Amino acid sequence: MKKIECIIRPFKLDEVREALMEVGVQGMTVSEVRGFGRQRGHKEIYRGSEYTIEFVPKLKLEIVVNEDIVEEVIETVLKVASTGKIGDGKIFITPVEEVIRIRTGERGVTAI
Amino acid sequence: MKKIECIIRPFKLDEVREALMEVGVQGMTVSEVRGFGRQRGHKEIYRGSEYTIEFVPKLKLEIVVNEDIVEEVIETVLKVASTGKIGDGKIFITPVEEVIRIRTGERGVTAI
Amino acid sequence: MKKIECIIRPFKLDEVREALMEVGVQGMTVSEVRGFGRQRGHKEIYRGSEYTIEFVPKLKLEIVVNEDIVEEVIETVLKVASTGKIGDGKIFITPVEEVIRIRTGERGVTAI
Amino acid sequence: MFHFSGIWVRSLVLGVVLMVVVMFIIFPTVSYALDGTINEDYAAGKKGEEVDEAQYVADTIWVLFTAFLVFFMQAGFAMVEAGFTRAKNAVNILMKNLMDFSMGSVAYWAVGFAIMFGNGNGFMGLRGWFVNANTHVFNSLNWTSVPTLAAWMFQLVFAATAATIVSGTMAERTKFNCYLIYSVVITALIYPIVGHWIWGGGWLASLGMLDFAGSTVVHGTGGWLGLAGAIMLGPRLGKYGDDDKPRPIPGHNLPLAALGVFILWLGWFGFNPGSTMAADAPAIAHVAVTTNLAAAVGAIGAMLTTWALLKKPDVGMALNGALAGLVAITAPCAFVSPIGAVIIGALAGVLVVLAVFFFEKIHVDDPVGAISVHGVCGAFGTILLGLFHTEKGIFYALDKVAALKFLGVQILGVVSVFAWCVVTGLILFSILKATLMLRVSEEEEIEGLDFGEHGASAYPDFQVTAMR
Amino acid sequence: MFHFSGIWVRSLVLGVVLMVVVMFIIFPTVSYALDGTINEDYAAGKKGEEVDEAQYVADTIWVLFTAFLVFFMQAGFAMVEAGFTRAKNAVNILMKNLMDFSMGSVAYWAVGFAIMFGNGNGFMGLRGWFVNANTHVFNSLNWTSVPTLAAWMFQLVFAATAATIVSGTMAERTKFNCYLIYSVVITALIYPIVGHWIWGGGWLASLGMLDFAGSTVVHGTGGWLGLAGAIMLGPRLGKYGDDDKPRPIPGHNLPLAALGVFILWLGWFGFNPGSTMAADAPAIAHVAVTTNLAAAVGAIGAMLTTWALLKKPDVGMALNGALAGLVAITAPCAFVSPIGAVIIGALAGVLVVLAVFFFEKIHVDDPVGAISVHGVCGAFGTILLGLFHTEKGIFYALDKVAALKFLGVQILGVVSVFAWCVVTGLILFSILKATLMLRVSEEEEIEGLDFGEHGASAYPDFQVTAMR
Amino acid sequence: MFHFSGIWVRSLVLGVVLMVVVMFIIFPTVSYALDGTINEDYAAGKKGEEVDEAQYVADTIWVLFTAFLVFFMQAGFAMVEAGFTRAKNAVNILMKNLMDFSMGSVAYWAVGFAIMFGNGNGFMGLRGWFVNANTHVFNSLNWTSVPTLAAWMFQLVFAATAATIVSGTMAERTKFNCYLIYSVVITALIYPIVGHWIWGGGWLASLGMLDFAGSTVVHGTGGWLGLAGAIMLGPRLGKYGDDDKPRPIPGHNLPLAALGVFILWLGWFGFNPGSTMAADAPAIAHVAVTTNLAAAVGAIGAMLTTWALLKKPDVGMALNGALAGLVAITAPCAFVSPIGAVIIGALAGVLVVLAVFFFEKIHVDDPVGAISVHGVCGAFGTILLGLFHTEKGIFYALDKVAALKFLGVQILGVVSVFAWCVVTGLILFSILKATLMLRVSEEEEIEGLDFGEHGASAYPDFQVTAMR
Ligand SMILES: Nc1ncnc2c1ncn2[C@@H]1O[C@H](COP(=O)(O)OP(=O)(O)O)[C@@H](O)[C@H]1O
Ligand SMILES: Nc1ncnc2c1ncn2[C@@H]1O[C@H](COP(=O)(O)OP(=O)(O)O)[C@@H](O)[C@H]1O
Ligand SMILES: Nc1ncnc2c1ncn2[C@@H]1O[C@H](COP(=O)(O)OP(=O)(O)O)[C@@H](O)[C@H]1O
Repeated sequence: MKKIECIIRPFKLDEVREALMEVGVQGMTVSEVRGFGRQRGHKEIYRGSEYTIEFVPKLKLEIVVNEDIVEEVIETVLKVASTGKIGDGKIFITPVEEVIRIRTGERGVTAI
Repeated sequence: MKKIECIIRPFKLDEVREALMEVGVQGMTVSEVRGFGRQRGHKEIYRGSEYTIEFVPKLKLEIVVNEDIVEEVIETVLKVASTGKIGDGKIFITPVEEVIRIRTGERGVTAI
Repeated sequence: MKKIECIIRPFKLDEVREALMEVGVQGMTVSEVRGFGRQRGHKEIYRGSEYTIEFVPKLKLEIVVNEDIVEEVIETVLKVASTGKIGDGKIFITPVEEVIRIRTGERGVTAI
Repeated sequence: MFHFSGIWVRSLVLGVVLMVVVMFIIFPTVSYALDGTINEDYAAGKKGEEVDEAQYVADTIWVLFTAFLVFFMQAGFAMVEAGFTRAKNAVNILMKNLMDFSMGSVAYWAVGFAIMFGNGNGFMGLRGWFVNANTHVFNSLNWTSVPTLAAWMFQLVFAATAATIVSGTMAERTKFNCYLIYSVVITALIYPIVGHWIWGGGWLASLGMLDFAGSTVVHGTGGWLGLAGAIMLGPRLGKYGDDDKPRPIPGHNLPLAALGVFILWLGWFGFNPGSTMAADAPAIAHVAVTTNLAAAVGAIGAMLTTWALLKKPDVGMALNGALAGLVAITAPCAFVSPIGAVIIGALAGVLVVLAVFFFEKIHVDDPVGAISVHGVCGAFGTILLGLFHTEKGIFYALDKVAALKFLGVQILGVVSVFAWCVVTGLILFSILKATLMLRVSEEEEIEGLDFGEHGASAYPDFQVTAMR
Repeated sequence: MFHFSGIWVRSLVLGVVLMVVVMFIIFPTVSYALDGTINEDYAAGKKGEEVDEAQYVADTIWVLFTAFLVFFMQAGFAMVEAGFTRAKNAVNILMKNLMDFSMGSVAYWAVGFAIMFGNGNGFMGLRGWFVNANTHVFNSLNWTSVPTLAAWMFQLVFAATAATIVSGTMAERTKFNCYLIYSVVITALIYPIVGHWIWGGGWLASLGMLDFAGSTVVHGTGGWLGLAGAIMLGPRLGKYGDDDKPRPIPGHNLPLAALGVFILWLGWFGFNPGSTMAADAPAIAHVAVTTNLAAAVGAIGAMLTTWALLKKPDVGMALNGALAGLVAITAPCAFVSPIGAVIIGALAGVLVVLAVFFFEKIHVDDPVGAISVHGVCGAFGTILLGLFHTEKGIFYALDKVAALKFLGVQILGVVSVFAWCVVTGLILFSILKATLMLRVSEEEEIEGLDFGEHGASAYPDFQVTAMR
Repeated sequence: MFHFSGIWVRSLVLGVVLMVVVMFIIFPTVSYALDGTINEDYAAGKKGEEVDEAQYVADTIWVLFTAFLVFFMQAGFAMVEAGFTRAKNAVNILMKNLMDFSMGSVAYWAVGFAIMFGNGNGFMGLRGWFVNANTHVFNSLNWTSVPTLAAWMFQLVFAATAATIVSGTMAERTKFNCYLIYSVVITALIYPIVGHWIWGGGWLASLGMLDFAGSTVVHGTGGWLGLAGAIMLGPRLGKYGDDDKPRPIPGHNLPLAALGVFILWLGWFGFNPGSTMAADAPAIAHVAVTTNLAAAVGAIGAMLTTWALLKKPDVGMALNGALAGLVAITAPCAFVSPIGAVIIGALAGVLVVLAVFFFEKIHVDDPVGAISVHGVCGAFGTILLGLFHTEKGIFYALDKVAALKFLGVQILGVVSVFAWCVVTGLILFSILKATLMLRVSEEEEIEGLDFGEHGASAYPDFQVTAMR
């Protein structure tokens, strides 16, 4: 099993979620994060002075899936979350050794 | 070493923390997340119109431990965090290659 | 490729970011978390009663890098984020199997 | 663009037609009976020639101005209570504060004012339903020159204050429908009867009890009804651990709570100086000063008490201390000297801290401290008037026997109102418990009343849209 | 420590010099022409001996006191609108509310008041620019005893209310520079002309139209201009899905919105009772009571309607219901009985819910419901005065033909104002659209107007410093 | 349920007993000495028959009403300061605003009022401790008809304003105990002495200096004391980078700050029109209008300045601009024409932006901009009165020499108050620094004063319970 971590632009969340549901993703966990990368933060004004906010608001999606659909998930996210402008975000694939469903104690793929 | 990621219901936090301390867990890191899964979000009303909130508030616990107590931690969380209703959450086990304590620079199991 | 997760004291963020940029880190993702560890939470007062807040505010930095600079990143964080007092935080190293840039679809090291 | 289901149009048309029909048939009769001649009130001031015209106008301006300040206390209570409770119950608190005033306005217009000030017996008034301003059935208000409707407006905001106090003690676990019912009963019945006893020419008034602006009438009533409610409900989930020790359940927004206290303090400049119900220049100045001094030292007293006990000055208690001083000075404000006000306020500030600890100890869970602030300090202030009244009080009076008697009457008044409120409160809440459960389910309490009762969230954008 | 670039010093010096020069040359002439003799107004009350001195003072106190309450409605609108919109647009809303009052103050001083109350023809006033208080060109205000400047102060806060209503319907997508321009045009021109028709001795006043405190003059104008604006702008991104169904876009802070409604309710005690522009004791008491009752039942009506339709009592709608009751009673408040007020308020409470659904259906996106509250309920209240006026209304009048004629005039007035506002609004917004785009870019709308228009963030510390 | 440790009961009983004993022994003597005859003040108005009764009543209503509005400015300052500072210091700011008013009430009652208005010499008053309303020792207030206690109430809220301004400039790093001490010293001593000079018949009054409502007396004093404080404290951690350039430290809640400014604007309608201390109809109308216009153009001026300099209209500065206009017009409001007010306000709006930059440059860290708003614009308005006074000002006066002399006196007054405040401020803060450190530890500053000073958190539910 793999964990697919996607850093995306916040306003893309609904679209990504809907597209992923269509390829069979059953669950995911989302958190609000701040990103730093090639996309620079922007200048804001506060009581007459400018300052730079280095971090940009992003969402992190954590999706644990079986190996077989990893590629499909990646393709889907790439298609839906991309705008072509700097700052679209990244996808990281990491290994997951075990999944357990708390409610039932089930383990492995059936627990996803 | 392993990282045990638990997605749990927010109001279970204190119980889980206390139970984990008893089995010897020394530390953990918690973040507020939004979950999407079999447990559907609920309908809310705003100025006379209903809408569905797809994501449910959850907490994510990240607990890095030595291999030897992984099973014990899992059992503890299963016992304490389960209510038997859909939405109790998941546990994901992922490998951790190295742990370093920032204060001392110690590495490995002693740094946990 | 590796993911370097650093749990640090919030007010160290700017310093750490600047130091990491100097060693060539191009991006990172930050989230607000609550930590539990040797550093105990503190007592607060609310309408005349004391209570203990068990969790301490921390920041989690996730930095995905190529293997070759992992050590350098660790050293940098150790140097900048350490105050020598309990609660400075941890660094966890975990494996990353693939990185994809959403904007271009690039994969691997060039996508970082 | 106009694809539009007919249901709204139809229901609108139907509604209008129905209304018009009903109006033509029922309305004129009822309306004439109730207030058909109201316009004649315009021709002449209520008291005709007897009263100096300029004074009559000044009195009315003053009473309405202060009534509006007291109305604004609704916002103050809403902010204090929302600030001192959890985010997941904030909508519920706001809704309760909005609706108790709204329902209360109707109830006090239809019934409450008649029971409180209408001619009747020593127990309650029996005339003046729907406040027909032209019937002369409010003899107990003859002492004020202002139009009956101005008096009603001023008294309404007092009634609403009594009702809204209860919402604080019963916060975070009471069903919304029960809340609506009991707040109507309070404004229509329980509070006006107390009011009649003391302000409407009832039996306590006859005995000579004094409560200038309502330490007991308003705040006592609210506080003790809240006590009954808190007892019947039991503490919130998580308030007491397995060790039976109270655990604080922190509110979610202290800046809002502080704003609320400032608004309440402002409102009290209507509450007390307005209770002259006349623009009596030296009196209103005096009352404003005693009110302000008591509030100030109340805040100082509570702050110092927490500083001594907890090693840090606690903001929540300092805020409650200001309110405690205000509540305690409400009965005595016109009768005591500034130095009397300072002493009363300071003691109230200390007392409120002890009272909060006391109620926590005995497992009465009062999320915002309203029982201590309004009940305890209200009683305290009413009784202390027996000591500090600059003519009749024990510390001043030359005839110490009369002074002791006066003190006795004050205590009797406090005890009677306590008994009346706790008993009627327990009965009322028992009925609600038996019929409608009174308290929300455990699940709903965990998830928050905002969702359970209103399907809402106080900060909805932070949940959904912030992610868009 | 004082390494200091000379630019500030130089610009300061330059500014001062410039100012002094300009002053000495231009100022005295202009100033004397405009208000050189103003100080004489101090010597004698505007109306000289004719008016009772005490009454004159009382009237002025009353008008200023109520004007200040109405001023405070600016805070109420700011909180309601900020609360009911998203966090990312909060600074923009606040800035709009601040600036429409600021710009409006200048515009209504220079131009608006003259057009509204200056002597002129049936369509508009033509004298009294810059409100020179010593010229006698405001005949339409002769009925009130207060100094001209007090009248101006009171009327200004009304004009600003009309302007600020529009900011609600056009929230979250309008360019800030366009907002500034159209709010000046509204306060200087569009609103004063409506005001002249009905309050300034214009053609509707001649026909006998009654609008005591401005259900139509103020709220109708604001609401219908907002309608024109919302139509020209189109709905916010994401308001309508592919299925064309409206999707709620929840606001970010209901406690703020509730605070705003309480402030507005308070302000209405200035708005309606102050519109006597005289301390007429029975009248102001009566108006306070009808105003309060209508607000109360408006909230109840809207709450019950949502409870019936959605199974839960909705806080957003209950808040809007209180405002709906207030808007609807604004025209009739002095002319109807309390029971009339209760009926008008209750119906407005129901109506506002239906109206909100209606506008959502027809793709008019009004983030805070201002069109329904101010436009629809304003019209509704103005027309219902034709039924409930206790002398001229159909339900009361003995001469039913005259009553029908009166009702007709009320309807005519509502329709005329609607037409005037929609037409001028569409023209104004079309010009702004053609020249300045009117609406922000899609990208800016997603990112939020706070950043796009002001480079700001409403809660900046939560973003940056909270991480330090 | 009643397992209850006896400590509370015992301490309660003990407290009561102690109190009663103390009362019986000490109280009557002290009390009679201080205010035993106060009640006679009720029989007759302060000035007996000389004054028209109706006017006397109207004056008192007006003074109290405006005093209450000014009191509400405490809420405004609390919201502005809390909004413009970081979440981690919000409780501390709220507590400071609550306690400076509370402590100040006592200090100004015991000492301050006597020093300011009591009979004495040109430097300070020396009679009237504890404001015994029956002694005739306040000759400098003879011009107003209102009861002494009404005058005290009105003057108290002014004193509290001066004190509370300082809390803004010293925010986010001052120890709470030091704050308490210096705010008492300010209200009891430093401010009343300035007040005596200008309003209490002191030396500047004798020279003919005019400051109608306190641009210099109140705002200047607050601002310049704040300057002394900010200098003694040094900038907040992180305010200046290694490059010595100022870095903004954004506040945490702009909607609160905006609400605060609206409340302050409302309060100013008490501050300025109330300073007539009489219901003088044309004067209060005139003052309301000049006040409002100056505020409006102040906001516009500051907005346009930031728009020009930064390419975007900045909300924080626009809010400060409104306050700048209000502060600047406070001295001249009764003496200048509307057009004069517009010019003064507009210049103040520009000036405040430049002043903020200036103080940032010279390393004076003023978190909310209070030195610029209150100090600089207060001085500016006082001096400009020398130009725009419609009788004595240089632009109007026929006798230009007298006008120049008048301008000179204004400048002298401003400079003297500046010197007095900076010198006494530096002494006071030096003593506090030497004895109590004045500033919190670096660690505490990073963690936030809310925790360090009060063990509290402004939004505690978001930290703990939101996780339950
Ligand atoms: N090395 C990295 N490790 C972790 N997160 C990263 C890394 N680089 C980028 N990110 C995340 O991805 C986001 C987008 O990256 P950025 O470089 O701005 O644009 P792009 O991916 O389009 O080149 C960043 O805001 C950050 O959250
Ligand atoms: N595939 C997944 N990847 C990541 N997180 C998941 C996944 N599936 C579920 N979750 C998380 O677990 C939570 C509970 O899952 P859910 O399906 O609702 O209930 P249950 O685990 O009891 O079957 C979700 O809210 C989500 O946060
Ligand atoms: N076993 C663990 N798993 C995950 N996070 C941990 C663990 N132990 C500590 N942490 C994180 O590291 C932070 C610092 O740890 P702590 O024990 O307080 O201090 P130190 O690392 O200096 O010994 C904690 O607040 C928590 O967020």
